[in-house]
Amino acid sequence: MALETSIDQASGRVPITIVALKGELDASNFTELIEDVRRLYEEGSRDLLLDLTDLAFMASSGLVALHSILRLMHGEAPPDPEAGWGALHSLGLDVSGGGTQTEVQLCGPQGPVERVLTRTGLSRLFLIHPDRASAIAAF
Amino acid sequence: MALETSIDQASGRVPITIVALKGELDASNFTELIEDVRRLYEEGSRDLLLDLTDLAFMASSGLVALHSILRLMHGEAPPDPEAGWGALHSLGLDVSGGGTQTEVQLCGPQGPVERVLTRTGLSRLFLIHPDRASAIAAF
Amino acid sequence: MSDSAERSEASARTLRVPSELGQLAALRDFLRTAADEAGVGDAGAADLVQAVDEAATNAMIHGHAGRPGWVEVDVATKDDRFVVNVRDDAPGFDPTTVQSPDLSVHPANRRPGGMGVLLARLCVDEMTYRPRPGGGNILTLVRRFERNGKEDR
Amino acid sequence: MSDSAERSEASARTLRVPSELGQLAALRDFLRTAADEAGVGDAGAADLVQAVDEAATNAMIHGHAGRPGWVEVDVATKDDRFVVNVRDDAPGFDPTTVQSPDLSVHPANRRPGGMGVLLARLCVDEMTYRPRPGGGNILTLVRRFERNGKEDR
Ligand SMILES: Nc1ncnc2c1ncn2[C@@H]1O[C@H](COP(=O)(O)OP(=O)(O)O)[C@@H](O)[C@H]1O
Ligand SMILES: Nc1ncnc2c1ncn2[C@@H]1O[C@H](COP(=O)(O)OP(=O)(O)O)[C@@H](O)[C@H]1O
Repeated sequence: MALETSIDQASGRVPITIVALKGELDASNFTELIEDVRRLYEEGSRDLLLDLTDLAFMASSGLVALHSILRLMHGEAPPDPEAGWGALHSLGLDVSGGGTQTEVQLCGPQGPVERVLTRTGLSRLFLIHPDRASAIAAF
Repeated sequence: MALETSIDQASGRVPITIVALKGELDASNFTELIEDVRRLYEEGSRDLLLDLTDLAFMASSGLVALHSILRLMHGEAPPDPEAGWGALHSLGLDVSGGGTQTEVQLCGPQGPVERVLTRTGLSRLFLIHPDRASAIAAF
Repeated sequence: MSDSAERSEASARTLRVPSELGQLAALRDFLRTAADEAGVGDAGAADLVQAVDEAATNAMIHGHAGRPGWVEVDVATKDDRFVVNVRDDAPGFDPTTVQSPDLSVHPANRRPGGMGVLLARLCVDEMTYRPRPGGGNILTLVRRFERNGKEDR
Repeated sequence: MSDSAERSEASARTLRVPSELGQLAALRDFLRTAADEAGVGDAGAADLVQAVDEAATNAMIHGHAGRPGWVEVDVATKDDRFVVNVRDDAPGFDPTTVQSPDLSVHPANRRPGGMGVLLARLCVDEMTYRPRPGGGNILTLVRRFERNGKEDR
């Protein structure tokens, strides 16, 4: 099962770019996802919803992709995949107030993907909605 | 994918027992199919339709099962699976007139299963119908 | 040849199963997935699955004959050739020496069985045998296919 | 122990793939099928798939690091334990010595990455390492499960 990415637009209070992932996100394809989002940012997308409903598997490299996507959507220098994961730095987000960023939000994670987000604490970086409709309403 | 067998009754000009096979018929399960048919014969079935529509794979051991089923339905001593395939003898059917027996008929074989029947010449032992309805009409 | 054979044994995608008939389904799934990935096409994939199933079944039933052992299948694509090696650690036996049943005889007058090697042969373009260095058998099955526009990567 | 390890290497159901990230999907499929057959349950199967994917990915990325090589996974069920060995021929590395990231630090203040070994560990009940006789590594992952009424045959 490879990874398929499909891109939609929706309008909440802001224009939302929806990236729906289908299949398995692993070390063989996570950089493609980063590149897709880099392109979307360059084309003007500023608010991103990752729809994980049909994502059957996410490796820890998928978490690196989420981290990188967050950086990209905050206008930080896009990480260079050639330089390896070690080249990525921690996010310059201010989390002292306990608030969560809203530029990148997630929806629909199924059991296995949700457990990965929870076990690694990455879920704390994102607002996670049960489905696409409630996510769009939240932007 | 294991083998699932489901049994139905239908009435054409004679009462027909329909054995529908789903999954894969191979060396690990072909004797179960023979035993199912042995039991049906002992319970009084005399005309048998094997519905192969959902059979995705048939190994050469499946051909041995077809051979054995034909023997059983002609009231010949049921072969003893313990004695191995070598213990089965050729069928005592009279094929000199070119006629085909009608007690066991087949329907619905898909590409792979049909090719097995054709390549080995076993298709000559059976009337093979495209679907269940036309098979029932032919009994 | 032994050198390249051993290199392929080391690094091609390979599934090894214990010699139990209940493992045949896993071998078939493995072949189906690999043939699909290679773009062999539905009929070609089904034929490869059939040939490998027959070879593996014979290794288990006639080769190991109830004794413990393993059967191993590796796959590789070389240009327009899908190449499968079926290896086992059973006593040496060359199936290409098996005499084919006479298909001109009506099946009602044939003994059942004896169709496996023939079927395997009919399902592939090449079937070659060699003993496995260290003991056992290697049966190589090749099926040609059209690389219909699939990218070479 | 080396004896029983080598026997298991010989006869358990085993998938070997070349060290290429594109082969990870085949390893996951293999695990999923085997765990389903064993009746491990959906969540247990998903966790085993996750753990094996992380271990195999590390062997490929950090172990072989672009050099040719192979990764091999074998599976067995022993009572209520589903046991997976992940073997490779990469330079020796014991992942059980890797220090876990501090999960109390907010992820915004952590570096990305460094989650693979931790995730694998969290997904199984036991993780043990030993060097592979002849070179390489063997990581053994065990997940317990309830044999809910499945027949012992
Ligand atoms: N791997 C093997 N080891 C030993 N004998 C074999 C092997 N494969 C085939 N044979 C012999 O060849 C015969 C024909 O095999 P096959 O065409 O597959 O038909 P079947 O297995 O139904 O008898 C077998 O009956 C057996 O005697
Ligand atoms: N098989 C291996 N061979 C060599 N080094 C490894 C191996 N597995 C893990 N490591 C080392 O341990 C570190 C942590 O691994 P991991 O938790 O999987 O995170 P990541 O791979 O994202 O860095 C790696 O960065 C690497 O330095």
